[in-house]
Amino acid sequence: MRVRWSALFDALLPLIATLAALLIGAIMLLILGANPISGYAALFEGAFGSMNALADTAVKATPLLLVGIGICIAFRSGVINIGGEGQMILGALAATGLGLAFPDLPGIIMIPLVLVVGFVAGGVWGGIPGYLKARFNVNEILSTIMMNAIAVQGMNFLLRDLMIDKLQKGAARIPQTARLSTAYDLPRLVPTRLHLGALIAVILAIGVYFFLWRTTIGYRIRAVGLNSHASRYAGIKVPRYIILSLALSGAFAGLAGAVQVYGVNHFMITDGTAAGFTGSAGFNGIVAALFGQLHPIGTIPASFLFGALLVGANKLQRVTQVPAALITALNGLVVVFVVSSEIWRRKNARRRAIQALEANKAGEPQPAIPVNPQEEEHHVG
Amino acid sequence: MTEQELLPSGHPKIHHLEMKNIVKRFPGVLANDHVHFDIKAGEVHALLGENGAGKSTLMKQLYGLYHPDEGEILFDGKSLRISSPADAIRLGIGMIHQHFMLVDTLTVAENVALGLPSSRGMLTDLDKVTERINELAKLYGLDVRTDALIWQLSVGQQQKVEIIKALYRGAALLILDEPTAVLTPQEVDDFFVILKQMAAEGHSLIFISHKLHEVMAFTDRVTVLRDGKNVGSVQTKDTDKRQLAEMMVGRQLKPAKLLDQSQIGQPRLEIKGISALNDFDSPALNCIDLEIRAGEILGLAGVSGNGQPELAQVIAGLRNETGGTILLDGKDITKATPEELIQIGVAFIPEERNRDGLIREFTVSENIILRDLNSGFYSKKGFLDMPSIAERSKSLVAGYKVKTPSIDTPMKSLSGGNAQKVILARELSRNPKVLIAAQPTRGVDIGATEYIHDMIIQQRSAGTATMLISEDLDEILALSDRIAVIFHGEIMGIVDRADATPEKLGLMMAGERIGEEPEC
Amino acid sequence: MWADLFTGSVLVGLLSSGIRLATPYLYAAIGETFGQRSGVLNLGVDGIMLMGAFSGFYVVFLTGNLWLGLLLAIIVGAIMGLAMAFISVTLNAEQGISGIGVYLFGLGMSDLLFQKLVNNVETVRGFQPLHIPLLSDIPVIGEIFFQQNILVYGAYLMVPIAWFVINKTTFGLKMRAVGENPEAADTLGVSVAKVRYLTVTFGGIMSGIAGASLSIALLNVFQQNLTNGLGFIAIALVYFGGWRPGWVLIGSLLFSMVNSLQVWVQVIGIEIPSDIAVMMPYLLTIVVLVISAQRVRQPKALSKAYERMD
Amino acid sequence: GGAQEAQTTSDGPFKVAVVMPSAVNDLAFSQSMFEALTQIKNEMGAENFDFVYSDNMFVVDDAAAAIRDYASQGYNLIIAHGSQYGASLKEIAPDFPKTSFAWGTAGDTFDIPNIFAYEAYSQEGGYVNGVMAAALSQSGTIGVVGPIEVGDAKLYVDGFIAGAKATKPDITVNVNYIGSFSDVALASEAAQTHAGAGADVLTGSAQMVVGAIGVAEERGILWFGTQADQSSLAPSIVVASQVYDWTVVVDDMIALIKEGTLGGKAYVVTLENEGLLIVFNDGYDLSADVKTLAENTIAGLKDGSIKTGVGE
Ligand SMILES: Nc1ncnc2c1ncn2[C@@H]1O[C@H](COP(=O)(O)OP(=O)(O)OP(=O)(O)O)[C@@H](O)[C@H]1O
Ligand SMILES: Nc1ncnc2c1ncn2[C@@H]1O[C@H](COP(=O)(O)OP(=O)(O)OP(=O)(O)O)[C@@H](O)[C@H]1O
Ligand SMILES: [Mg+2]
Ligand SMILES: [Mg+2]
Repeated sequence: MRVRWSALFDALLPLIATLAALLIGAIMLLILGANPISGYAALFEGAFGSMNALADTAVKATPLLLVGIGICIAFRSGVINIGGEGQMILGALAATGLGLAFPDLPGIIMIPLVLVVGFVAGGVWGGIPGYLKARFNVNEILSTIMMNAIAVQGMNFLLRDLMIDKLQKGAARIPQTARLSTAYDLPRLVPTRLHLGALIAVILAIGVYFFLWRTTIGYRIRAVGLNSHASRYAGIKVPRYIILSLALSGAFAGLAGAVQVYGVNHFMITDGTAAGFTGSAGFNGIVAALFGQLHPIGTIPASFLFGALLVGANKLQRVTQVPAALITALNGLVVVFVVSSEIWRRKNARRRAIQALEANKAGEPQPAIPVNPQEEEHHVG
Repeated sequence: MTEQELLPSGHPKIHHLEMKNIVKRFPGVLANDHVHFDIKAGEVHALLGENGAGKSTLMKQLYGLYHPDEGEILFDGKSLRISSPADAIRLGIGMIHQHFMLVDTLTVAENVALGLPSSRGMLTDLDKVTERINELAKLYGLDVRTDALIWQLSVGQQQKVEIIKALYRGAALLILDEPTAVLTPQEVDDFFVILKQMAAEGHSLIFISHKLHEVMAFTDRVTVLRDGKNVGSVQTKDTDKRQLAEMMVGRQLKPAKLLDQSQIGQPRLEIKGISALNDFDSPALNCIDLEIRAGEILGLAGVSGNGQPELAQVIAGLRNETGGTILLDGKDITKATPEELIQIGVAFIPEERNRDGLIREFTVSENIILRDLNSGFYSKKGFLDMPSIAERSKSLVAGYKVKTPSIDTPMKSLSGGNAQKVILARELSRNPKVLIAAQPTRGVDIGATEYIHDMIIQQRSAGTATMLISEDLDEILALSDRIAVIFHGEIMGIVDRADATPEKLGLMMAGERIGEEPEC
Repeated sequence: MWADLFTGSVLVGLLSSGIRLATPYLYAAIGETFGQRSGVLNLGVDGIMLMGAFSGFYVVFLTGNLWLGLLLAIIVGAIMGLAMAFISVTLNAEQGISGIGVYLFGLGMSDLLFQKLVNNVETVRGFQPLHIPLLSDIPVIGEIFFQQNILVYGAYLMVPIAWFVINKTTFGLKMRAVGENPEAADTLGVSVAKVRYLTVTFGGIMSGIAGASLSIALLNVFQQNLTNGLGFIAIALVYFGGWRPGWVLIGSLLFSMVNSLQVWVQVIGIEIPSDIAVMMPYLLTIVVLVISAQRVRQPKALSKAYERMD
Repeated sequence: GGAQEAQTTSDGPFKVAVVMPSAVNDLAFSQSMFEALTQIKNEMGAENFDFVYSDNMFVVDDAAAAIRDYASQGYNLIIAHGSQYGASLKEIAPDFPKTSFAWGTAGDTFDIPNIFAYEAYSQEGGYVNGVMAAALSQSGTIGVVGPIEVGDAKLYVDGFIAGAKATKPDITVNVNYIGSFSDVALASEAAQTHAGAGADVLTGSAQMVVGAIGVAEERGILWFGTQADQSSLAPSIVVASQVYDWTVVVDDMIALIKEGTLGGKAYVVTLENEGLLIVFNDGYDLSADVKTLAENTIAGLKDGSIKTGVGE
């Protein structure tokens, strides 16, 4: 019985941690002379308050989820991919380029096509660090950080030059493409902003779960991440799988970029930063993945909640009129609190296993819960 | 502890240390169940038990790495809490750990100096440390290069570093958790001389080993654990190997059977002039010529660090040869990839089980399929075939008597013996043409050892050509049809078991060549 | 056109601005090197830099006292470093993510404080270039090396110090051991937590100084997201340097000089799209690493929390 | 989306919501709008005019959500102060026919009746600054620090070059785009480089130029600002700044909206309509002849006798 409670506690832990962080946020709000109650009411309403709110949350969560499941793959093979920003951009550029080049094909043909192209482009951009790591032992944290910056400049160049909307009125040349053909807009699921991309993301998350735990390639990826020596002994070509997993990781980010363009923006524009386009989904996707225990299925609710936080926080800003900077700081607090709370989950798992042992003192050992989930989950770099 | 009785190492004597009613629970395991243990100054006390019996756990609590859930630890009658190794060290307790506690990227000297106060205060005094190490090394005949990086050393040499670490620090009570598993007979003897001397000086020594003859050789008292409980405690002089063995496994052991050589057949594995480099590109193998016939076990004896792992890796396709060829049933397999070799039927039990042989975080069944994904047994068109994986894992776990809660238990919760059985099950179930078994019973308890030997012999009868690489001469002599000895990467000669004696082999292992020089 | 790049003034410019630009990278990267050598990956550098930059700036803005400003930057950096240590060492939280959290917090908090306490973009009088009597007047050399402000020199001074601490002191030995095999260090009575707390806090202090070097020495102004991701580049440079201060220095200089080179390329009017020029330092860092094909293994315990399996 | 009807209340204050891409205190683009609204509020009084804002809305779909949200709350005018918001407005505005929307800087109302557009001919101020810069430069070299080679910044820079060349055809204008609106450090390094290349007058656009201004002051190089009055940053060397005064635009919008015209008009702020102002820094004593030169240029641009040759 007691065991059940602590299991429930586990499930709620991230929420509890989030609330703790918001509590500190409340104090900051008070200091800024805003009313925390109405503020958080607004946050909740903004995230869940209506069909539209829920839809916006889901839309926000979509790129997080797509990037996140890619992150799961990378982490499982023992590499950390912080190039999500650049990979999203590449995916978006390629998909947009294609959409602009062929403006009047039927959507039924073009939509799948642009998504695939985005997927591939992101895959290439992610595969390069993979190749550099496998072939030249270039650390992927370094190369992905650098390649994010390169991607941004590439985007700026294309959007102000080759891909710019020539027909825009006015004196100032805005670095933006023309609006993509409405025929290519991702279909809306319900009469809200919720688009097909969200559904695709969820399906892919489930797919990636099967990929990692039910296919030979997935098995090899996990093996490589946990023990490269044993993997070689098993006849696995380790470098190949490192490249593959980084490429896949990048591919999902690339898809996220394409989905963002065809599902939400319907054109591309740059303010000179990556975040201007990605909304930092390339980073936040990592957070979502870890909130989801680096498990594709766990990443689904994790992304949704993180998306809710982002959407709701903006609403909070509008209602309380505090500077948006507070929201950024608040997100930081939430992230820190949630990762930190993991320790109690682990302590619980341990206690439960030992209680279970007490329960039936048969002597024959029970299944040993991994003492330290991190051990299993984070083989980074 | 009274001041006047300082040991040469400068630590006060520990007249009587007592562990009372120690209970230690781990997730899923009751590792220590009201265990009693005690030791007096000058005593050498053996702690025996099968893999997973709870020996290391008990000692880790004495050393402050784990903390008892129940029970107390008494120093000369007064109860003390040991909350960390730092405490233990302060109390004059030292420990040689079962799994090397060495920092690969540091030099031998740095590993020894780590954590010790320096004569130069904030600055390291490695030159002084090096001097002192060399003194110790000379004194005890432990030769190691103090400026070598740990990862460059063989397991045997690493074990010596662990010993030096312990001696350098000195301790009133020294815990030795399987310190001899990777040492050669000669080295073991030298080591025992040291230990006897320490005991004579009044140090207390706790000695864990799976090798009963060692226990008989120089301990005063033996305490046996089984499934975390005391089985009993006896004076060494009043007991014998068989009794101890049976206390450990809790049943009669059958006598080792003799082998008839009738079924030995055609040459199966032919190794011709193989040479290779080691991990840091210096020559490890020079022109190895070996031939193993179907149904034959060839023992490869030798002191650790003379090229055994490299040879095994070359055969298994994990290391490129710089010259020579390998034939299997006449077919050239020199350039075959590990994948292909598995298909062709070359089985390999690697020396470093936990690093190379299995993935500790994977479940038992995931480890069973590790090398057979392409066999078609476990997958259909790239998808894992979960039912047949489960089914086959279950039957193998049962068939090879692997003691595990379930096939979904993480490998790391299995003890070494059982882990080894999983590897065995995976490799032998393929009934391979060739079996390369490197140190198959290192650190594995008697029960499991006996079982593993049976399996290897069965495989022999099935016509497998086996290369048994071992530093344990008893094992070599017990199983091999012929015995080759390797030294500095060259074969010193090959003898039939009939006319092989420990002395003869010992000489060859020390570099005496009986065969002719290799011609390449 | 390209020929114009090889005129004296350009080369002098390249060197002097390369040396100047490298300053914040050096502080941050050296600090991060300590943390990573002991096994802690702190991705929060940029956030800590921002907090350091603002607090330093604010003190100078109020009091005009530069050293007081630097001191506060150090204190704030230390506090945030301590926080990161607490999260990653005591709470054993996943390091990469905690770092991102710390980054976001610093990014938002520094901007929030700025808007509430200062509100308008203001300039302050920061550390001025030292005039070292004779040296500064040496024609070219003087201009390149001896007309920088004290924080610039401080950054370069840190390199040999860091090298010495890591390789020659008992603490350095502990640090290397803890980052490679914490369990082994633990069994020898070395407190893994203590070592990591020290290195990560030191890393925070260095990030704080790095931030201050921008806001009260090089730019003398504060603005939302003043660092603009500079802290992440610093982390990349730690990998570039293979956790060795000397190589971190080389990486920082390379990156900065190429960055200043691309500015020159544009300024002297070489026909190349500005965006493409801006890519140069990022591209080159990778290329150089590929060519030099270093085989440095990262600290084995990097980004792995250590807890006894008790 | 489901179109909510918003009651535009004729009684009560006139309510404006503004969404901005950067911080309200960026001393550049966002701040210029923020100050305009603050000024209007002071003129009309809080009881007649009120406004709320969301800053740092650089993520387009966050901004879209904000705009939609403000619209559904019945604000009279919603200003999307950033050219990246156009596409969102095009989608949202039709859902709220009773609400008026404005965006800039851009010239396109998409022929939607409740969308205003506004842009600035910043090339004009650039031209005037260029004229003065050329007149003041002794070395014959001028440096320009730009963010990304687009939009408002590019207009200003091109105007600046035109003005300089018009005054001294043989003058060298070194232009450097640093690829970012926020990299203050690189901006300052760019300024150092210009100085190294012999420039004795500098200008630049966007919020990161604060870094460049610092260098200019340190090196005693003259500076020309734009988007906001930058004199306070370096009183000794800032000669003049082009300032955007959006009140001209917003006041007119308010008037039209009160008459019931909710959009359809594209505004341009120019020197002529005094939405663009050249603010001289009285901290710096500008020689009389250069000042008259500048004033003549302004007059010329106003009456059209001088053309910048940029944009249009
Ligand atoms: N850190 C741990 N976490 C969980 N279970 C553990 C841990 N350490 C040991 N155990 C369990 O406790 C039991 C005793 O382990 P212990 O290491 O004491 O065995 P042992 O007698 O040393 O075996 P061996 O001879 O293989 O060294 C084993 O079943 C093991 O699974
Ligand atoms: N993380 C863990 N979880 C559960 N049990 C563990 C863990 N780590 C070690 N053990 C148990 O502790 C005991 C000792 O662990 P160890 O790694 O020494 O295996 P081992 O079998 O003793 O190795 P060896 O074969 O060298 O003796 C083993 O029985 C193992 O099952
Ligand atoms: Mg043990
Ligand atoms: Mg063992």
